[in-house]
Amino acid sequence: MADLVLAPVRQFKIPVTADCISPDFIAGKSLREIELTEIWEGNRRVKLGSLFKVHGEMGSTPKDCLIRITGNVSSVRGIGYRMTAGAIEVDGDAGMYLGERMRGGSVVVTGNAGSWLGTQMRDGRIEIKGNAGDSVGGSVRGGTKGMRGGTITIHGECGTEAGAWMRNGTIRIKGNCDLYAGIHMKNGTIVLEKGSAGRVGAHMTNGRIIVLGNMGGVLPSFQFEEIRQTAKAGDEKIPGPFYVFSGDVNEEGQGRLFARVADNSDLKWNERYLEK
Amino acid sequence: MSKTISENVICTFCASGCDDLEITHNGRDISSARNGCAISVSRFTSTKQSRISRPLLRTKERLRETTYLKAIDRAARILNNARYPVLYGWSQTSSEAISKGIELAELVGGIIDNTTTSCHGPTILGVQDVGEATCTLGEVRHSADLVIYWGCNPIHSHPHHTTRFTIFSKGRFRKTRKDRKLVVVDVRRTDTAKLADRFIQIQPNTDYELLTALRAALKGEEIEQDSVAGVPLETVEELADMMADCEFGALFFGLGLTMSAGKHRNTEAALALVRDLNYVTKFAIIPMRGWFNVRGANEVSTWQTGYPYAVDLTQGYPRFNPGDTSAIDAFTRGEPDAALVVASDPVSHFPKAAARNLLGVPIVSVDPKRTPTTEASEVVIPSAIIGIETAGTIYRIDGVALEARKVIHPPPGIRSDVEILDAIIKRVKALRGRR
Amino acid sequence: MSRIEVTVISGRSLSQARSRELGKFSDEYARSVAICELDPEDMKELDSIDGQNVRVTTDFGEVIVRAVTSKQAPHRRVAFVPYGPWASMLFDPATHASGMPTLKGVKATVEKAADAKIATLQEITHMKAE
Amino acid sequence: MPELLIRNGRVFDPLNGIAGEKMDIAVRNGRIVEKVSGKARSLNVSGFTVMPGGVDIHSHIAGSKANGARMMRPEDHSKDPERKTKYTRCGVGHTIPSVFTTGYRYARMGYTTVFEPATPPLKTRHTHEELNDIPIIDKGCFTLFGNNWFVMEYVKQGRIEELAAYVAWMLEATKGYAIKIVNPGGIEAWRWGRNVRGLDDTVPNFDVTPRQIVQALCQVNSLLNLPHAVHVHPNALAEPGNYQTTIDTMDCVKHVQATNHPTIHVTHVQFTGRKGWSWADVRSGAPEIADYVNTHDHVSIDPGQLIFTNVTWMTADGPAMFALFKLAKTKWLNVDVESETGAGVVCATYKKSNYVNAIQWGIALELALLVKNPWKIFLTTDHPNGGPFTSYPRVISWLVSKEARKKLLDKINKTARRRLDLPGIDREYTLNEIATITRAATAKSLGLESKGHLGQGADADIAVYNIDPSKVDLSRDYKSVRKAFSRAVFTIKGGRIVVKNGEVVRSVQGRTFWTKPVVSEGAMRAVTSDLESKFDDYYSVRMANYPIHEQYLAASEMITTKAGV
Repeated sequence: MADLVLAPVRQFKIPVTADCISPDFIAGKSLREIELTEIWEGNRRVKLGSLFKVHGEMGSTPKDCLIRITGNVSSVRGIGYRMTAGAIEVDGDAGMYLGERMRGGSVVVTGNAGSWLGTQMRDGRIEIKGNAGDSVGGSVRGGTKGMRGGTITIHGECGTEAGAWMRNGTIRIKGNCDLYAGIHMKNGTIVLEKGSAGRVGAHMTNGRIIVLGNMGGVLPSFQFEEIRQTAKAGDEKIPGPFYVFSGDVNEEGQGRLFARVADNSDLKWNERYLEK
Repeated sequence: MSKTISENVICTFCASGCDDLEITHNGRDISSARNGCAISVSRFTSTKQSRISRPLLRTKERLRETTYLKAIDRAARILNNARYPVLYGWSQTSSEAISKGIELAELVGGIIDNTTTSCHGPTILGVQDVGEATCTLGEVRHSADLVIYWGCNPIHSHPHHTTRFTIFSKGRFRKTRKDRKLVVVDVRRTDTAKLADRFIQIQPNTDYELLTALRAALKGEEIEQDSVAGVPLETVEELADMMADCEFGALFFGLGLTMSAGKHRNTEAALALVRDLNYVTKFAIIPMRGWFNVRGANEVSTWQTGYPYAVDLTQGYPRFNPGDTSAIDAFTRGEPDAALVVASDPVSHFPKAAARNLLGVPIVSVDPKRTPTTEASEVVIPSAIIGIETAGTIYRIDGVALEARKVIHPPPGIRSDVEILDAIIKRVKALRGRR
Repeated sequence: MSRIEVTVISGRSLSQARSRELGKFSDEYARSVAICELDPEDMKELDSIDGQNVRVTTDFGEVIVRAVTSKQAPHRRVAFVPYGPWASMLFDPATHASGMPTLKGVKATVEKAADAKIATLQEITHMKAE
Repeated sequence: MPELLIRNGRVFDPLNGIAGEKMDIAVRNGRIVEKVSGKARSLNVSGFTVMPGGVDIHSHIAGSKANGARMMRPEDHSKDPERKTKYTRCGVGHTIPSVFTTGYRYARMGYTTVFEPATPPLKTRHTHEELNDIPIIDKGCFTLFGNNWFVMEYVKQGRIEELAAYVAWMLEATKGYAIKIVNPGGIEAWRWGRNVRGLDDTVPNFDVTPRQIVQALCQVNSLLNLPHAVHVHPNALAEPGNYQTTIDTMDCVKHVQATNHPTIHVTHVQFTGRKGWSWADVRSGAPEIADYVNTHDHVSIDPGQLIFTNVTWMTADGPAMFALFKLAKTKWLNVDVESETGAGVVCATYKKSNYVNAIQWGIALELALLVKNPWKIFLTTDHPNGGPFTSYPRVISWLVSKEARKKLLDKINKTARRRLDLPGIDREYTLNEIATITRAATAKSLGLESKGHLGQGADADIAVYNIDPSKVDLSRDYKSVRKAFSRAVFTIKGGRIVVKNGEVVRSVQGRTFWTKPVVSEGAMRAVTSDLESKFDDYYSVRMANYPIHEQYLAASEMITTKAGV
């Protein structure tokens, strides 16, 4: 795999929109062509080469391309837009809309990622070593089509509405997760390894959310079903036991919430509904 | 000069659109204002307080008086040179001025955001997910036998709301207070709550849970918790029954939903509840919009750009995504490099982190009166007061457009927002070498 | 007790709106906005009296305002600060992808600060600029 | 303004009986004239088709419900952005474009006049704000009357002359162009979550029937000599079996004394031309309706052609919209307007595989092909209900080409295909007929004397399309027809070239047409005092603040009529 290295020449203050930073765009191009590609810095068109030092080489097809970004690009938006193959590595923080509409390949960020990570993603793999913002794997405003496939892993904390309108795929969050994980979820799997601020699965119609920490309570529109010993996340069997809830009944939903018994003593009252 | 009484004057404070004011004046000064609420009277009789009499320019750290020509030139240069300017405010000016603002934002390539962003922006985001079953205020007056105020306190914020449109109004099918029930849901026993037939006090940040429970109760689903939001389950079910059993219900809600935990999801839940209620009865929901033309800012922005607020025009076409393209987020991240503020005071009202970054960029402000924002500006351009000193279109809470009128003359030499913005647009075009 | 834990909310009040029309720099405005309305029971618990200054502190900032016994009570453990420059020192700028900062429902402590001075508007602007 | 000479085009001007003749069109001061001086700018359009600018009689482009829909649907816009250019402002498409984009996209198709067909009177100031902002095209709006309290009370009391004076007052107050009726009485019933079932159901609390409302307003139309027919969206919209209500609605006004034009225009008949008892056996009622139209001269219709795409439904018919929302389960906007009317908006997608959608598509085409006289049926998609107005070129291709229809017929739901008459219909429109249903007949129906033709004195609104009628076989080359109507070679508005090769090269301010029926002073005085006594009881706005002043219109074009009251 051929490496293309992009090194930001300075810390950007004004947002940069650079959805050309993707293996699909750079494949088969020369360094010169990359440098001359126009991107937006605020309301001005600038050459990519004026904001990034560009070196290395390109593969001839997207799957042969690795883009390495060395430095903080937290103001750069749209990296990996619609990418179908290949890899992007960000050594630092990445900006909003990372991996939007991604269809394949992988994106790895050593720092944090902004909001709308993996919006409408269809396939591929995103891994964030730090924290992520709001609406991970979500939809565009007003739309109902969230992530449809692939996997997103967040090692740090995550903002609100992770997996909003999600239709398939897997999101795994290792740190704390803010409100509304899996809101309007239609299918797929979300695993919250630490815990959540609550309102998990609001409006969900299907899919499953597994919470290994404290879930932050359960909404009144979910009904307690049973206690299960394990929860399935893809091929993996996660040991419990878990309180299992179904809902959101307000949406005639068939979704499932799994809250690990050990971390959710505040949900113990549900045990009164267990058949003796 | 002789005294004149102007009748049917439209109030430009809140968005209730009271249009029955009687203003006594001599063409320059207002001596009294009748029929309005206490705020309205204060507004109409205090036009001369705190006014800015001349354009101001900052030189050597101090604001000094200048001419409109020089102020507009400086304003145009600041905006023209900016790479990520934010044009903010717009809820206390006319639709005609907002229209000019959008033209200017498109011209210089900026973000144009109105104060909806920190008032009922989350309501609009909720509407974008579920829609909205609503009506004009007169419909509530004629038909509603159940009125709910949720997270709002109209006795303070919209003082004539109850008398003109709800419990104390006289409509075709509901004549008196006895014909209507009032329910208030709030975290405090507000002055509005004191009028209620039923007051439901909830814990802060739990509106979402209660709304969700009401939807479930309405669907006949069993709720397994004993209490929700600090409210006993029986009360929740009773309230759900009350809502389902009325002939025409009206739910008014305020910033209690939009500003607390959940924000646009709270409003989404309220909108969904009212939508669901229409399967069993007739129900409408109306957000209690604040400023007299904040709705107009949404309307104009929407018909011109497709989006109601937080519109990013930096790349030559409209983009909308609050959280990214909204003023407070942009300033909190420290991205903008200039600001135009029209008829608003963000230095006072933005949270500290956003205000700090706003104070770090050159600000052009257009306002009739002195505020912390004008004090911190590079350029201050004084303007006439809409609906008192200059005419213009404004939109009521429910989207009814009214033509606010000119009652008295502005102070000598003071121009309208439309004239000022138009002059800035012309100047920017000239700087760009275009006609 | 000299300090209590509350949830602070901001909002509109009639006197805030009226005094605003007189001008942001008017004494009336400061008098009606640089306040914190507390439930009578909370006032007692805080051992504060009407008109005494208190310090309100959140994760996001702090501000000195005048304690006022609420006329819209009960609201135990809920403190009301009218919208305005003083309130804006206290709230969370995070909008959670909504554009709207959290201006209601933030955890805070209220403590007696009878001798502390309420900042003027100019001082608030300076504090914000820091 | 420079003079223009448009030379050597093939001209289609049905109102003047010109069908494809090679001739020159001369333009001076925004009007068509007999000849121009030697200094005139000359455009050689040899090998192209020349028509009057398009006139759209029914397209929801402005006002509170269009804007409500825009506000509700950011996902509809984000996929179709329009960048600013040297000549144009930026904006968004798609099903409910922003106003600048609306004007540009119409102009690019050679359309120069468009009417917004339903404005709630109380919110019409908003409608005019948007109309003012729509560039290039001329426009107007139809004021809603079918559920208005004053109307229903005058009807109940049988006071037709007072009703006429009231309608005159309202048209002037709202700067409206024509009388619009939507689901007469049904929206008042919707106040209580109900609807009326048909023409003879009583409106709750008002003791009148839809039939009485329609008849009375048609009489008023005649008394006021209004330029257009009463524009009607009948009861029972979208319900299976509603074709009979539609025919009954037309039939109930056949005896109303006509002026020089039809009494009633029934709109978007695709939504109200359904046979059958349930959704599963919905059939086309087009043959019956076409038969009625073919044998009666007091009616005209438009089909509201369905396009298989994502759409936004919007109508004043609140109860119908709620019924459809319950099927679509998407987003639903409802706005009831006090004492007057309502509005509903729902997002939807039409699918070829869906039986009902396929039948709807067929109904509209059957209507267009079975109504023999092209002066009685006009091209619409009931934008954005059947599809966005930008689909007109596609509809034209279906009308001129059986092959184009067949290609799509092969892809639609099989049961629907079997049950439609459409596969057996051979008719193909000529270019002259297309010119009729898209401009000449609509202008005539609207009573716009200076529109829809290229005779002397007409407004110089001209569209030039890349079709050579002497060479092209419309039926076979339907794709090039579609392309040609999508992007006019030239669009000339008021004598100025605004579009060149499908791109906007200049923006101008269009005019707003409205009607002022001149009624006797006595009648106006009587109705004004009646209004004054009730206004504060009926409205939350003062009577003094209700009327829209003429200065409010960016470019006002008043049409006065001499009323018989």
